[in-house]
Amino acid sequence: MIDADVAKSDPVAPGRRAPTSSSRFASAALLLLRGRTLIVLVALVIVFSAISSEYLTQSNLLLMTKHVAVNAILAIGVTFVILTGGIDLSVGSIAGLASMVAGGLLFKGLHVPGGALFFSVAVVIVIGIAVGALVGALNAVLVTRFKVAPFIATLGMLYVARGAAQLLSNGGTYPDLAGSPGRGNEGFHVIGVDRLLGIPVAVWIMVAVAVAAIIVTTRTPFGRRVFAVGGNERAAVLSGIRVKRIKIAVYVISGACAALAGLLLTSELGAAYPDTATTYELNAIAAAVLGGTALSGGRGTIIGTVMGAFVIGFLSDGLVLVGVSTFWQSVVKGAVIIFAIIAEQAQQGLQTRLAKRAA
Amino acid sequence: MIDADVAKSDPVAPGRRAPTSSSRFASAALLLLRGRTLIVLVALVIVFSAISSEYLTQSNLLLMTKHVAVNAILAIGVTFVILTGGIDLSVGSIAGLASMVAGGLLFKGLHVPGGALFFSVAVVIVIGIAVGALVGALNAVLVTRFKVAPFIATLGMLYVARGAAQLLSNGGTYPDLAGSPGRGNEGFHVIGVDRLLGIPVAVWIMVAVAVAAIIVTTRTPFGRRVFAVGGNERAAVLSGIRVKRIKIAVYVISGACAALAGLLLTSELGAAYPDTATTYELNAIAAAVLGGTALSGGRGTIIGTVMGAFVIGFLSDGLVLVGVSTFWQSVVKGAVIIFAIIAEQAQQGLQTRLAKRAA
Amino acid sequence: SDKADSPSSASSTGAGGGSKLIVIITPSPDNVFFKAEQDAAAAQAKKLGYETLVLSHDDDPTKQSQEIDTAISRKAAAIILDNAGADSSVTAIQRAKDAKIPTFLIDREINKTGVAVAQIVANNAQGAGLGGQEFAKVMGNKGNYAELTGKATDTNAGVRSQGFHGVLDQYPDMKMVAQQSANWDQAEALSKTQTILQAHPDIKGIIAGNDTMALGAYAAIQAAGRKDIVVVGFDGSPDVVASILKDGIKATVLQPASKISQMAVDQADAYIKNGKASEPEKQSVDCVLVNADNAKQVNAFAVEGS
Amino acid sequence: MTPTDEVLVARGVGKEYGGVRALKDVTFTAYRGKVNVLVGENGAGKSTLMKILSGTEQPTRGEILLDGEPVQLSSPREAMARGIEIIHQELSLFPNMSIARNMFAGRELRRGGRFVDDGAQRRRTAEVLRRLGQDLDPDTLVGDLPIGQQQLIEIGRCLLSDVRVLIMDEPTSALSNNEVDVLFDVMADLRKRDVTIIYISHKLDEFRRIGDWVTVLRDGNLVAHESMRNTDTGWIVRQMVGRDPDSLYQHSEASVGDVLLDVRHLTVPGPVRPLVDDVSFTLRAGEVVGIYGLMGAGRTELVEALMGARRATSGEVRVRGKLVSEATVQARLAAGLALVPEDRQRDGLVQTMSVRDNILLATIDRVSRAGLLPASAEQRIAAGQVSELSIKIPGLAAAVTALSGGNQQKVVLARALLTEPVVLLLDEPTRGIDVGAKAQIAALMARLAAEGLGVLFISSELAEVIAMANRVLVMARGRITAEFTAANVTEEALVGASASDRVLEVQP
Ligand SMILES: Nc1ncnc2c1ncn2[C@@H]1O[C@H](COP(=O)(O)OP(=O)(O)OP(=O)(O)O)[C@@H](O)[C@H]1O
Ligand SMILES: Nc1ncnc2c1ncn2[C@@H]1O[C@H](COP(=O)(O)OP(=O)(O)OP(=O)(O)O)[C@@H](O)[C@H]1O
Ligand SMILES: O[C@@H]1[C@H](O)[C@H](O)CO[C@H]1O
Ligand SMILES: [Mg+2]
Ligand SMILES: [Mg+2]
Repeated sequence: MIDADVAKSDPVAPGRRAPTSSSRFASAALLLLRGRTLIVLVALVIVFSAISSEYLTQSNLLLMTKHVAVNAILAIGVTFVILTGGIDLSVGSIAGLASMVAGGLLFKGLHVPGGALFFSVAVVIVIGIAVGALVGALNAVLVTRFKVAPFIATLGMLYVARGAAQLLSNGGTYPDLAGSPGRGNEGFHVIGVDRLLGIPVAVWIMVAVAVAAIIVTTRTPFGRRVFAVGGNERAAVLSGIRVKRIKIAVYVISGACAALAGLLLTSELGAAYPDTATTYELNAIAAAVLGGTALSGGRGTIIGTVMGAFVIGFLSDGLVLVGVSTFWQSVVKGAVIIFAIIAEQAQQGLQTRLAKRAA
Repeated sequence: MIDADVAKSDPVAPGRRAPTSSSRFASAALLLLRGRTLIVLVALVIVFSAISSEYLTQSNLLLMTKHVAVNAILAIGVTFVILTGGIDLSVGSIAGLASMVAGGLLFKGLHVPGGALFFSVAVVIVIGIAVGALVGALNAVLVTRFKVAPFIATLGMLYVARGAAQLLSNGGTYPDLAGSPGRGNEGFHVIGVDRLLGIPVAVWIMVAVAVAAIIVTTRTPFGRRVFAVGGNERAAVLSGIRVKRIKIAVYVISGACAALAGLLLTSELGAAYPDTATTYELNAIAAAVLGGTALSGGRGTIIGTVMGAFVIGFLSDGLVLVGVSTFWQSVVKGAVIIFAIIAEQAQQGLQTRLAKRAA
Repeated sequence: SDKADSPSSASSTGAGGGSKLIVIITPSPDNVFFKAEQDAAAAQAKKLGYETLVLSHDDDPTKQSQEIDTAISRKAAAIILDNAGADSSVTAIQRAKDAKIPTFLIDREINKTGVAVAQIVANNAQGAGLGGQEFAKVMGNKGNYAELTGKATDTNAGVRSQGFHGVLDQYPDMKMVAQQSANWDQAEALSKTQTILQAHPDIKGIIAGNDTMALGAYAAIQAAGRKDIVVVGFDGSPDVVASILKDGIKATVLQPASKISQMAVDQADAYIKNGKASEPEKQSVDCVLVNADNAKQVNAFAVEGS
Repeated sequence: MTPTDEVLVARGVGKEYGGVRALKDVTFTAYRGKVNVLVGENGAGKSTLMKILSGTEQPTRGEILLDGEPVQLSSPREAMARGIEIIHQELSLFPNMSIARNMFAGRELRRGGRFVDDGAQRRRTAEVLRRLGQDLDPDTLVGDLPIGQQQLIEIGRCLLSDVRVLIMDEPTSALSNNEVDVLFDVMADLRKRDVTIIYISHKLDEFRRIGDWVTVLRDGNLVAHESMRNTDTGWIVRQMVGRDPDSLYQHSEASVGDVLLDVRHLTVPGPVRPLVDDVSFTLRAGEVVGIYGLMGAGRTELVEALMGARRATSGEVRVRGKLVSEATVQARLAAGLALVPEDRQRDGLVQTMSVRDNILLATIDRVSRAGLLPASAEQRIAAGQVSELSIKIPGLAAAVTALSGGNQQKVVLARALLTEPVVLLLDEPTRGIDVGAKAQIAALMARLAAEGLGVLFISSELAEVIAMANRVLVMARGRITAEFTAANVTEEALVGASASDRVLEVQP
């Protein structure tokens, strides 16, 4: 590990020497840090496989991963917001709104004088995501322009967007999103139902979103600024960072991710209903925090968040699969969330102690 | 602009000002600060009275206040936690659990070898509140001993307590809590249904809880320390404040308040079902924040929280009363929450400008 | 005996399962009605030698969809389902069908045929007619009243409301002054009824789309000391029957929930054995009016001797 | 000294943070009724030792003796119970609470056993404030106070209780000369009452005035322990840095060139009176200009307004002759201004980020290639700055919070330098840093000036301003009240102008 004496007594050396040794140390630490959520995940898989032989089959893993996709995408978006020190409680409602917008466009089209206009599935998806981004932008305006606390701004938006989703259909469900050749809007099932190379398209989408988010957070100036804003907003301002822009961007990203998640859900379900994704915000935030994102901002990784989503998803599905009663499911889910975090603390403690001994 | 973001708290009255004038100024500011939630409330009442003549009747005001009582009590508990910089998402579930515990004790008693033991209503209420306090203590242990972030600890507890509530009856409802003379457990309706001096007992209970909470927060060393912990935890430790104890206390208070709220709900309904108070946590937190409690801790008042609960309750009931559809109810509720906070900002701005001019 | 605290009969754990597993999915059992459904279905399945997995979707179609996926993963022999949405359940049931798992719907219909093997529901239109008539009768064919409707996504809510109005709208002196959805929920019904009572203190009756809402409405009336207001529910749940016996709630419409569950399991058993449906897809079972006259004979969603 | 005079002793104390050995094997003694001064370079371990003596941190090894008895100080609370109070280097106050409530946090005065006696708390707070020469309202929110007054509040807290040992970790870093005088009076008074004081400071002239004993730490080791009488400044510096001190401060010898910064009639509004009141001045290439003034003079507001971080209601700012009308941090950075803020914890560091990311924060766009950040370039550039400024770090990926105060300051400076400024604004750049590092920063300022930059620095230390500046501006009540050149500046003149209400008429 680090040779503290050298690092301290020779003021010039550490600058030259440190990069290699210290970055090796840092990446090892990072690996461990990510590792802990992974350990919980592996533990889950082991336990459930021991109980049910159906758990660790390829088809069940794919199925569970597909279920994870929705929450992972929501959680990735929310992670951006949390990294800046904010929170987004509206993602579940945004998913519901995007679902209803897309569902409405597919099922009954856009009302125009003299009839209804139908769009291709690709356009519908883009519109759906744009609606999410727009609601995200509204959140951002409330937070940056009107200085409403993120918790309350997005809590308000939780109700507004949900109400809007209900109003779109007066509470009704759009039952059939298959589209028709005449309207040129077939194929919505592709994103939520179909497979590509044997793997559900939804999983591919999750992977794409995750990879993009990882690159953005770790390798771009924007990503660095997101962390800076969350770490110390005043210092960020004085470093020339346009804090408002960064905040607007993260809420827009969160809204867009939420909308995408809503569309995946809707495609899978084949129907759009206004209560889609109710209370999903809590699961998304839980995934981010399980994955090591600090709610105070400035700390977290996308990988961690995705792992967190896997833990929650593999757990929920596993409990259903092995036939645990609904009530126990709730208890166990809560307990695992808590214990995963405790395990994290314990391991970090261990890590520190190991580091000390090695030094 | 930037300087606003930097929030260089323009020292409003830092300097060498005469003690009297500035403390007078401070208390005037405080009054205004409380005032703004009151203004929103008054605005609501005016609007609804204009639409419906039934809104501003004594009986409807009493009814609405009774509906407010549950959320206000939840929100008062949560305010303690938020003041220390924490959050409690488990209050809805705790209310549900306490409801089921009390319901079970009244309906089927405590199973003992050879039969069932029944307790008087007073004892049942005490047990119910104790259960809430206990769950709160569990939250506290997670937060203080295991260093789990409050959001995640109480989110986990949200699931655990709800699951426990369901397990108590295997998901069923305890339909009849009237008790019987033979068992000596009649009278549970007193707290949720009856009136004292023409005012619902639930309202008296809310008033009692609020008064106690106001005294505790403003006049006792414990209250001071709650603010200190939320204002700067490190400084609190360095000042010799037993931060852990303070935190344990606030979660216990929150749990006990939640349980009390659950009991009121249950008494009013005359039945205990495990989904009692689902998602009420969001309303409770919204009430606290509407009332001016800062989610970052250290700032807030009980009066403000109670006002916040009134705004939310008078709004929801008003919308039902004037016959607004459920979907619009959701939209309007969200919008009012957001605009109340914006109004607060605007007013604070105005206040600062006035103060400047006066100086 | 009371359903509410009877021990759980359901839920099997353990590996394997395979073709001897029947998965039972219903809304939350905090409504006794669904609890009865679960218990009856599980008991019948056990009797016929099946393993059971009892799940609840809490009226969330997405959760239901994931539970159906699990049934597919577990290679269930059949699914007994009280669904979460007439439209939003179709795809998931189709998915089960594609995986060669037959679904038998109980209590609630879906808006598509040919997907589930059977849709066995109470005759809601007929039942609502009975409820409406009884409500009018107790009201003396006149007066203002309020209606509490169920979840908009549940066809039953609409069918029942129509059924009520099919009768009530024929009485010129009966006027509906408020209509609110309480989403089948007891506490929501309580709070909304209280507010409705404020807006319309003159109402003489409340007709509710199910019994949990009727109980909530009745609690509000009691608290307001308005014993003069008539409440009529729908389901025939033990709690409401008990209330009828105490001259509280005036009437309810009993849905033979246990019987429907048993029918579904029997038909599933037949289907598993023969590979084809024994009955037509759409089946409905008539409801029975319960009031003070016959309340004593009601037990576990069945009227003895009828 | 007899053993009975040894009140508090740390015997063989060591402390490790992760892999960093902050203290090795230190035996430190504090004598009863004396001012025991502790000095050393940044990162020498002074604060760490004090944290151990005050129960804030636990030593990895060694023991603590109080009145000759070994004691376990496992929390600040226990230390307080034994009469040990500490004023921490980093302020630890409650910004959300009033002065009175801050003073009594955790030890509230009670009335009727149960309730807080706010009246009594206010009265005693007012007494303490008076003793500290502050005429503040006890109900003022601490968060609204400037940092210097906050430091005084922190000091005031320790005067409330029956303190036996008072540890002061750089208590004067944000205080004006007047306030330092007041503080020293208070300390003398405490000493008379047999209170033991442990005093950490980087201000040599200051602690020589008050200290009885001096202990020097270097790299976690105790290297010297002497009665103050037997020492002189040169000896102390030698002990600290381990070699003969160079001439401490360096004057810029660069020839003065074109006007780089031209400020005219700049005004920043304030609640009572303008914080910056119609300020005009110029800064030329090759110049190092100091701004001297008392706390609250408005110097911080001036540089913040220049940087676009604070709204100015009127005035013009020209950089290299070009009017920079846009008052945003981005525009000012682009125009060539860079600021090292006064309060590095609040405005400088991103505590959640590594040393590397903190250094690169303001120039991250320049590092990126095709929108992405190449790790190698980040590493190279950050490492370059670390060695350029001799920042002592455990590694570039280390958390910036693990650095000592002075090295944190250098990280913020490194960030500003990477923006390649034309004009560098330094707000109290030497606050809390050791003599060696001060000399380095002075040398750096001189070198930058020689390279053609203009350097504007704020300082509250007379000696430092006089030694480092080519030209000194004095601010009082938001206005520039005097201007001196290196040739005609004296301490008396500076002090006089800093208390003046007269406005200097500047001819631009
Ligand atoms: N929490 C910590 N984690 C890791 N290292 C630490 C921590 N706190 C201090 N250190 C390290 O311990 C050493 C001593 O730090 P300390 O704060 O005691 O120095 P100091 O003498 O007070 O310096 P300064 O004059 O700059 O305040 C430094 O190398 C510092 O980096
Ligand atoms: N003693 C005081 N009385 C009244 N107001 C004060 C006092 N001290 C500071 N202020 C206010 O706080 C503001 C900020 O002070 P600040 O300390 O930032 O000024 P400064 O000139 O940068 O001094 P320094 O950086 O040396 O502390 C001042 O402009 C003034 O309005
Ligand atoms: O038929 C059922 C019952 O009436 C229940 O009470 C609510 O849901 C309906 O679908
Ligand atoms: Mg230090
Ligand atoms: Mg300053």
